[in-house]
Amino acid sequence: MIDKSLFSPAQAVADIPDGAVVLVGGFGMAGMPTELIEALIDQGARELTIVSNNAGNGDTGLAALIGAGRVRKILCSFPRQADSQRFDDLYRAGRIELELVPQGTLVCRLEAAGAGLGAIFTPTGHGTLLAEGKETRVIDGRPHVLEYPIHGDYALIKAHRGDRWGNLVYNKSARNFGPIMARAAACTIAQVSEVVALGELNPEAVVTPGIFVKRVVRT
Amino acid sequence: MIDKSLFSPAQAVADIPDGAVVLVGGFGMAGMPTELIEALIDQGARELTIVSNNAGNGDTGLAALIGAGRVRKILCSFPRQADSQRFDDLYRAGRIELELVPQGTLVCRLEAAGAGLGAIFTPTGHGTLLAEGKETRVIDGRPHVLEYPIHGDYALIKAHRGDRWGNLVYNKSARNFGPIMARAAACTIAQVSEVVALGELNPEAVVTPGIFVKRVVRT
Amino acid sequence: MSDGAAKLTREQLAARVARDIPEGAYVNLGIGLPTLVANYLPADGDYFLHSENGLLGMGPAPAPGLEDGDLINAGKQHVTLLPGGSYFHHGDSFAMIRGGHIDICVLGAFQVAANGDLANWHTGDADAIPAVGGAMDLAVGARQVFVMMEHLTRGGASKIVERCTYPLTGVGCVKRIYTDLAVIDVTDQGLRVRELVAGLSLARLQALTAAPLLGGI
Amino acid sequence: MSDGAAKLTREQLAARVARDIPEGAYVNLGIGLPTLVANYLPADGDYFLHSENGLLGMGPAPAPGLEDGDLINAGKQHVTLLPGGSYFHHGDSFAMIRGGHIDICVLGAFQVAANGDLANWHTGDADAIPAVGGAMDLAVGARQVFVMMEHLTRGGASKIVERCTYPLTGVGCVKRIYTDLAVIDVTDQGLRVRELVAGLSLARLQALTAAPLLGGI
Repeated sequence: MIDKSLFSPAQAVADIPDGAVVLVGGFGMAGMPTELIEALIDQGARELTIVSNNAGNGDTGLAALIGAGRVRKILCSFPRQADSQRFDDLYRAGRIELELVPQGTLVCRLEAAGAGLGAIFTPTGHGTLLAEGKETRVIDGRPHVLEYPIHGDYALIKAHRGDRWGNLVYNKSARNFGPIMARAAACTIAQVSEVVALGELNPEAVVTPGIFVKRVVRT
Repeated sequence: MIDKSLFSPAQAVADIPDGAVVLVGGFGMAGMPTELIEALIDQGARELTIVSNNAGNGDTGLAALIGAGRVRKILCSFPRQADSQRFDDLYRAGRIELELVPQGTLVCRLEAAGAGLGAIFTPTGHGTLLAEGKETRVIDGRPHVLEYPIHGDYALIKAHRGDRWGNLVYNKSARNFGPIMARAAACTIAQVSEVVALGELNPEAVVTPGIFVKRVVRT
Repeated sequence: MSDGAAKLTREQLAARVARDIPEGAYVNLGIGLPTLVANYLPADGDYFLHSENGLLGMGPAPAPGLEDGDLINAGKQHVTLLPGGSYFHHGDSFAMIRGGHIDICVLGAFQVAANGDLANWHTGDADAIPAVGGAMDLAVGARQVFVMMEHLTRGGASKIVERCTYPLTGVGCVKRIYTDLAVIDVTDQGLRVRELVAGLSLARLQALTAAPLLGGI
Repeated sequence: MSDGAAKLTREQLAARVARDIPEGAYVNLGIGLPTLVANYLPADGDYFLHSENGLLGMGPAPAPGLEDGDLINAGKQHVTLLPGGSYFHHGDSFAMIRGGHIDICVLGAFQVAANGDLANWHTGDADAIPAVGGAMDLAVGARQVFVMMEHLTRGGASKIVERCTYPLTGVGCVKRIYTDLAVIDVTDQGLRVRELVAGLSLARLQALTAAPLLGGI
């Protein structure tokens, strides 16, 4: 019998090594896997590369991980926010590297990783600072920028319900990056509000099929 | 009030012109929009380019459209089947053009169109007949083939339930190409078994949001 | 500085933009000022508001006490979902944007150039922490990009310029500019003034604007 | 022609392949012979069968009378879905395949070459109507590609060859070959025989095989 559900966030993140590339779900705090990140802080992994839409809000979740000095580099679309002080301080001190990526390009680079594509030509960002130095090509009269996949070693995401095969459904706009990060990482860990019996999730409404998920933890 | 539901398949396909590129959903007969295709046959459009996984089964749906001599060219992954006689006869007579595309490449070309990407590098087909003459590139040590989007003028798909805003849910494996074709066409027409009141479809379980659908017909 | 011209309030400007959005349009409203446009869309019509964090059919703010942290818009404000709305992931959301499925997006701006170049994400300040979000995707992906902004900076400088000095968000992407003083189309011939607020002459608007304007009302 | 060697039946071959599939594996079984493998996976274990037309957790054929035309596998046969299974569209399905999420796929073949090249979609006949389906995606995308086939054609020719003469499905993609006579690994050193059916010598297998074989049992 395959049972991907684990007892604790600590158990779920135990093997994340120093230097890992970790995809972190959430848009602001909606979908932020706060308990998994707290477990990762306790676990102690350092020199992480984080891929997430924002660079943390307030003092919890990703902000706390950044504040603890565990993040070497972050790829995100929108670091600067009213409550991104943890990141702002380290960034201004030159102690964290930032790769700013347009949100839709972050999305399609994660999707390319999940779907096994080698690279994609996207129109987004052409002619801007964020495409400087990148290969470009005019296709069908329109300029495009060549972008490469972002593969994660791990993804930490938050879903609503899960089952022991790793199937997931989400809650409202907390879905955001979860499904595309789940498929872009070698090891996806989902925290859920409830682990339900196999067959309880409507097969027509499963958003992330279990094939993309290695571990499920109720938090 | 926006109401995308129409009374008849005939009304839904009335404006499809000669020479149009029409994406046709279905995998075999599951998800085949038979009634929309019958209306298209009656409507009389000719010289169509069809994009579909198969080249028709038996005597109905896509097979009937092909048999009626309305299709100039077909892009598909699996034309040859036990019951693909309509296509086989025309193909052997040199009266229909075939562009054979690996199924996953058909998929990612449709997805690229729907998502506004200019081109994609995929590993599929490299070193085979189906990549002959195409641009290739080694990325991260692995050879890839450059493939371009497939945009439809129209998509004809079959869903299970829809509403007046064009939201759709599907039935079991009849979902197949519907959602990715819906977003790859300028005008997507869905036949459904039932048009339900707005709000009856669970917003967490809508598979094709109405933004991708122009017309809905109960059949 | 507009010499008694009836400069539009933020609310009047939002109402003016809303008038140009037809029923049935799929619309993305940027963070800040553009968000106000939603308040002026006719309540008896079907307008489809998209939020890049995975909502279509977004409704107004919830009643106090009914906020849900999992139901927010791109500006991270609490919102609701209308009957007929749907939730989806970021992949689907940006397919909507980049794939040309959004009819209109309304964005704020630091600068708009005469050729339609848009600068709205970065002042270029060495000390600033840049953040771009989905603006570059909306700039290239929406069928029509409307800009909505005050005509002048707080310092009185024109935000409409011959060439953007701030880093670009998108090249030649803006179709129409709504300011508190005028409505201006970006055309192949240049910037064409479509409307002026009461009491403002084209000459006076030109004097306030750092790019050539064409009449055409 | 295998001189009294205990050539495996189709069912025995399917059972042999099934023995190498660990519990918890995500598996795609090709059309035809590979489909039989499902019948030999232990009923008390969790095996995840994927079908490229949008099923994960595919179950056995339905009882007569319970067939559903909307619930079919890639070979267009009626199937069922297990509790815990899910439906999804072709985009998601081929992300699973191309993205390396399928652990094992089992494909039939016309020819397999000593370097792992696979030919299974087209005989190259001028009169043949080619059809490829998802085979090329599975060949490049699955973590392990197993081929399952009769060792010889009906005409007695070896299907294992030094170099494929039929058009390729994938380059160097096959990891292991299961035939009615042997189990053979494709290694950097060449084809290494792992198992022979009872009564068959390596020398006799080599005589029947049009590519050099290495012992290694």
